[in-house]
Amino acid sequence: MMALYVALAVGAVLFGVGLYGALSQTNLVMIMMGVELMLGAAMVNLVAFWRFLHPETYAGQMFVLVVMTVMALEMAVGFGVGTARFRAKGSVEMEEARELRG
Amino acid sequence: MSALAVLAALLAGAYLVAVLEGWSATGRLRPAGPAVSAAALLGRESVVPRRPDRVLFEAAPLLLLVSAVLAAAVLPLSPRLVVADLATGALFVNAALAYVMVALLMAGWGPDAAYAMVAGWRFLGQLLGYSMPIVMAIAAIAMRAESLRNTEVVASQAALPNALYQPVGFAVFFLAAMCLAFLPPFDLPTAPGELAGGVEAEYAGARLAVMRLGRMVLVVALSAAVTVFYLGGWLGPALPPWAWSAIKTLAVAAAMLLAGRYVPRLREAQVLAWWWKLGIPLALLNIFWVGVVLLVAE
Amino acid sequence: MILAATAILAPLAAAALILALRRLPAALALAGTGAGLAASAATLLRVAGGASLSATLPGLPGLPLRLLAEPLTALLSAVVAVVGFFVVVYAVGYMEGEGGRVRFFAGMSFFVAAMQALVLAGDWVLLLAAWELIGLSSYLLIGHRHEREGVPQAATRAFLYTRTADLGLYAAIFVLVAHAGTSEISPTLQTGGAAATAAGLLLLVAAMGKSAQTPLQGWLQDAMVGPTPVSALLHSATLVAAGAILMIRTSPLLSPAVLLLAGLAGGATALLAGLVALAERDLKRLLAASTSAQYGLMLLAVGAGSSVAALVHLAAHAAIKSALFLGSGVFQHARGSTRLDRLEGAGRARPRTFLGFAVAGLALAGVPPLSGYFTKDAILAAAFGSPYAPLLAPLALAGTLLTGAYVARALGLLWRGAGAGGPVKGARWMGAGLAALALLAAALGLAVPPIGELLTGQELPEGALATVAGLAATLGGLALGWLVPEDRMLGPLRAPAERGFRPGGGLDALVARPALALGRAAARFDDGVVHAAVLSAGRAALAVAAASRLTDERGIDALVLSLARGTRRLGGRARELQTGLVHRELLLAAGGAALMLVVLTIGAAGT
Amino acid sequence: MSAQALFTGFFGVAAVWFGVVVFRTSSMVRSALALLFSQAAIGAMFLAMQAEFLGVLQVMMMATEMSIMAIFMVMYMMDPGGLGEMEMTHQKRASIAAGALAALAAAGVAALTDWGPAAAAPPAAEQTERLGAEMLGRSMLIFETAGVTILTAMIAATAVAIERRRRR
Repeated sequence: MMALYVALAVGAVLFGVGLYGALSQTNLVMIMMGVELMLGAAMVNLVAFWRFLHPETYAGQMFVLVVMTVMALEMAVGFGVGTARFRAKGSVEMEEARELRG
Repeated sequence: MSALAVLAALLAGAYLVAVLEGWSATGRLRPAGPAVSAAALLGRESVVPRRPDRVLFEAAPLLLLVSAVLAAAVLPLSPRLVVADLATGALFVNAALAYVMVALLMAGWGPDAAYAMVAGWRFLGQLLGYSMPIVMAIAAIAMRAESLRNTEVVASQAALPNALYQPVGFAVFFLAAMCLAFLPPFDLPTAPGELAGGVEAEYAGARLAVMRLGRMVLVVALSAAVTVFYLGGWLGPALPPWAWSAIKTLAVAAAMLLAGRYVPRLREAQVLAWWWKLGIPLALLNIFWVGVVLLVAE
Repeated sequence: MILAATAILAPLAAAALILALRRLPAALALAGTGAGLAASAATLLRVAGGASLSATLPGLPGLPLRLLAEPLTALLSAVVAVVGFFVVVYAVGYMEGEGGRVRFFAGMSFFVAAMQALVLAGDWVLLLAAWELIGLSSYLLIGHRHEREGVPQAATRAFLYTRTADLGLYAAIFVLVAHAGTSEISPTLQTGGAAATAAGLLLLVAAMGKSAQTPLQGWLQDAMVGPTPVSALLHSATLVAAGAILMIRTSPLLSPAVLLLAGLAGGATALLAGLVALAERDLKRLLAASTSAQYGLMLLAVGAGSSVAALVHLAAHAAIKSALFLGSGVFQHARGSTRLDRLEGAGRARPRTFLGFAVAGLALAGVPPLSGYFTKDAILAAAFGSPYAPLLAPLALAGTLLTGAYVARALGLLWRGAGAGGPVKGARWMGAGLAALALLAAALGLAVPPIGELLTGQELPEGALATVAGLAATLGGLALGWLVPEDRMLGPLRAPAERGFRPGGGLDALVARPALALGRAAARFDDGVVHAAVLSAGRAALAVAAASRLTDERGIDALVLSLARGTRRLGGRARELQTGLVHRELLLAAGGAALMLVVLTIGAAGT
Repeated sequence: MSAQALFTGFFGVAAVWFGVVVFRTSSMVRSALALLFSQAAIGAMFLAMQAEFLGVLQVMMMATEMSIMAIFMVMYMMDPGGLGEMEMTHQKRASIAAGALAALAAAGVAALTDWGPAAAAPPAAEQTERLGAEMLGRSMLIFETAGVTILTAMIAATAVAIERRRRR
C-alpha cells in the first residue's frame, strides 16, 4: 500500500513542477515541456490507481495509452503551430505573441 | 550465473565482429587486430574538446554501451541462457535500442563541434525513417508467436523460421537493423571521409574505446535480435543450442557488414524517402500477410 | 446472397484495381460494372416471386451490418446497375483523349458500388455509410476537372448542400434506432406516434437535400460542371435518386402530415424547377432543373400515398434522363459547349443522336406509348386519388405541362437552325450507350407497370380523368414549347426563373448567412457590448456624478466622484485580463480549473 | 517499506529531479534530454508498479518524442546552448505559487483518502493480452477515435507548418 502513496506523491510533485514550467516559461517549446510533465504525472496516477485499486479493469491501462496519444498529438500540433509562427515572426517567444489581446 | 555467461558471450561476440569488420573493410583477416587497436586507444591521452557540454559528452559513450547491453540482455542464446526473459521482451529490445539514438544525439551535441553536431542530428533524421518499420516488423513477429516473450518467439519458429514465413518482414527488419547500427550504406552519423568520423570525431583515447566497444556490442545485439526473431534462434540439429545461436549471430553480423561494402552511402533524403515510400507500406503489407496466413492456418 | 453482394463488390473491386494498377481504367470499369449488372439482374430474377434474401455481416458491436435483397431493393439495384453500366460504356467514348481517366473511372466505379450498397442496405448504419460515400464520390466526380474555374466551388457547394441536409438523416436515424432498439430498417418502419412524425420530417429534409428539392435545389445546376457521364449517373440513378429512394423505402413510416408536406414540397419543386428549366440557356443545366422537377413529381407521388408510382417513375426516369444526358454529351463534344445558343441545329447535324435524344425527351414529356407516359399517368392518378387531391393534382398537372414545354423547347432549339459540326471522338462507344438507354427509355413503359405490380404487390393507381388530363397537359405543353417563341414564354417570371429562384432559398440563406451573422453578432458582442458595458458603466457613473453636483455641490460630490473613478478602474482591470499573453491566460485557466474542481468537489460532497 | 515502494520511490525521485532540471538549466538540449530522462523514469516507475507493457512502451516512445523536441529547441531558440545565460522565465512568483498549490492539494488529497487494501497484480503476459482484448473489444471505439484524431493532427500539423506556395 505504501507504494500507492509514494506514486501519488510523485505524481502530485511532478504535476506541480509541470504547472510551474508551463506558467513560467517564455518559450513555446518550453511551455510544451511543462505540459508533457503534467501529462506524465497524470499517467503515474493512472497506473498507480490501476495497479493498486483495480488491476482487473483494463480501462485504466487503456487510458494511459490514450494519454500517450495525447502527448504525441500535443507535440505534433504544437510544433506545427511553432513552425508556422517561426516562419512568420522569426521566433516562438510567447511574450511577443499578443494577437489575442482583448 | 547466466548473466555472466551472456556478458562473456557478448564480449567475445563483439571481438569477433570487430575482426569481421576489419576483414570486410580491408579484405585481410587479422585476429589480433582489435586487441592491438584497443590497446593503442587505451594508451593514448583522452583529449577533451574546448567548452564541451561535459555531462552529455561523458555520458554518451556509456549510454551507447548500456543500451546495447540492455537489448542483448533480453535475447536468449539458449532456452535457459538469457538474463531476463521479459514478458515484453521483443518490444523491450526496441525500447533499449531507441536510446542508441539518444546517445548519438548527446555525443553529437556534447563536444560543441560542428561535424559532430551535424552527424548527431543526421541520425535523428535516419531514425524517423527506420523506427516505424522496425516496430511493425516486430509486431508481425509477435502476431505469429502470440507472445512478446523472446523464448516463445523462438519456440514459435520450430516448424519454419520467420525468415521464410515472412520474408518481407525479414528484409525490412534486417535493413532497419543496419540503419540502427549505422552500418554502411546507412553510416550517416559517422560518415568516414565526409564528416571526419562524425559523432566519433571529437572522442579520443579511452572514451573512444568505450564508444567503439558500444558500437560492436550494438552490432552483436542486433544480429542476435535478427537471429532470435527470424532465424529460429537456438533451434538446429546436432549442435548444442548456444552453438547454433553463435553461428547464426556471427553469420548475420558478417552479412550486415559485407552488404554495406557494395552499396554507396545513401543521402539523408534518400534514406527517408525509401523508408517512407517503400519500407512502411511493405511492413504493413507484411503484417497483413501474416494475419491472413494465421487466419487461414487456423 | 453472394449475388447481391457481388453487385456491390464488383464495381468496388474495379475501383480498387484501377487505382492500384493505374492502367486500362476503362476496361476495368466496364468489367466491374458489367459483373455488377449481371449479379443484380440475377438477384432480381431470384427474388421476383416475392422472396427476400438477407445477409448479416459483422459490424459495430450490437449493430451488425445487413444486406437485404427483396423485390423493392433488387429492382432499385437493377436500375442502378443498368444505368451505371451503360453510362460507363458511354464514358469510354466520352473520355477518349481526356486527362485523369484513372481518377474518373475509379470514381465512377466507386460511385456505382456506393449506390448499390445504399439500395441493398438492410440496416440504417450501412445505409448511412453508403449515403456518405455517395456524397463523397459525387464531390470527387463533380470536381473532376478541378483545374477549371468555378469547378471546385461547385463541387464544394454540392457537398455542403447535401451534407447540411444529411444532418436530417443522422437525426432521423438516431430517433428511429433509439425508439425501435434495433438498427434494422424494416422493424423501425413500424414505429408510430410522435417519433415517426419527427423521424419522417427529418428524413424528408435529408431527401429534399439529396434530391435537390426547393428550397435546396441550387446546387444541382451548378453540379453540371462535372463531366457529362457524371451528370448522367448523378441524375438518373445515384446521388439525386438517393433522396427519392429513401422516401420510397420509408413510406410506410410516414404519417399523413409528413406525407402532405412531402407532396407539397415535391409539387412546388416540380413547378419551380420546371419554370427554371424553361428559362435555362444551357442544355445541361436545363436537364438538371428538369431532374429536380421530376424528383419533385416522385415526392409528390409518395406524398399522395402511392410509393409504387414513384418507384416506376424513378426507374423510367433513370433510363430517360441518362439517355438525355448522354445525348447532350455528344452534342457537347460536337460543338464544344452546352450553351443552347451554340447548340442550335446540332440535332440536325447528327440525326441519329438526335433521334435517341428525342425519343428520351418525348418519353420524359409523357407521350404514349413511351415509358414516361405510363409512369406519369400513375403519378397523376395517384394525385387525383389522394385525400389532398385539390392541392396535389393541380401541381402534378402543372409539372406535366411544364415538362412538355421545356422538352419541346430543347428539341426545337436542337433541330432548328444551321446544322454543322465536326466529327466526334469516340462516337461509337457513346452511340452504343445512348442507343441502349434510349431503347430502354422507350420500351420500359410496356414492362414497368406490370413489373411494379408484381414486385410490390400493390396496384398501380389508374383513373380515366387523370389519363385524359395528363395527356392534355403533355400535348399542350409540347405545343406550347414548340410554338411559342422563347422570350415570350415566361413573361414576368423569366428573370427570377433564370436566377433559379435562388433568393427564395438555398445554401446561402440557410447555412452561410446565419453562420456569418452569428459570427458577426459574436464579434459585435465582444467589442461592442463587453467593452461598452465596462466603459459605459464608468461613463454613466460620471453622468450621475455630474447630475448630483448640480443638486448638491459639496456633500455627496466626493463620494459619487470616487464611485465613478472606482467603477472606471474596475472596468480597466476587467479589460486588462484579456492581455493576449499566453502565460497570463494559462494562469487564469489554471485558476479557473482549480475553482471548478473546488466547486465540483463541494457539489459532490453535498450529494 | 516494501521493495516495490522503494523502487517506485527511487524512480519517482529521479523523475521529479529530472523534471526540475528541465526548468533549471539554460541549455535547451539539456532541458529536452532531462525531460526525456524524467519521462523514462516515469516508465521505470510503471515497471516498478508491474505494468510492464506500459513501462516499456513509455520508455520507447519518449526517447523518440523528446529527441524530436530537442531538435525543435535547437531550431527555434536564439541560444540553444545556454551560453548567454538568458533569462527565460516570467511571472515566476505566481507560477511557483500555482505549482506548489497544485502539488500540495493533490498530495493532500492522496494522503488524506483511505484507499483501502492494495490488490494483487496480474502477471505481465496476461496484462498484455487483456489490454489487447480491451483495446479491440470494449474500448475499440475510443482507440479508433484516438487513431483518427492523431492522423488528423498529423495532417493538420503538416498543413499548418508547410510553406505556403505562391499562387501562379
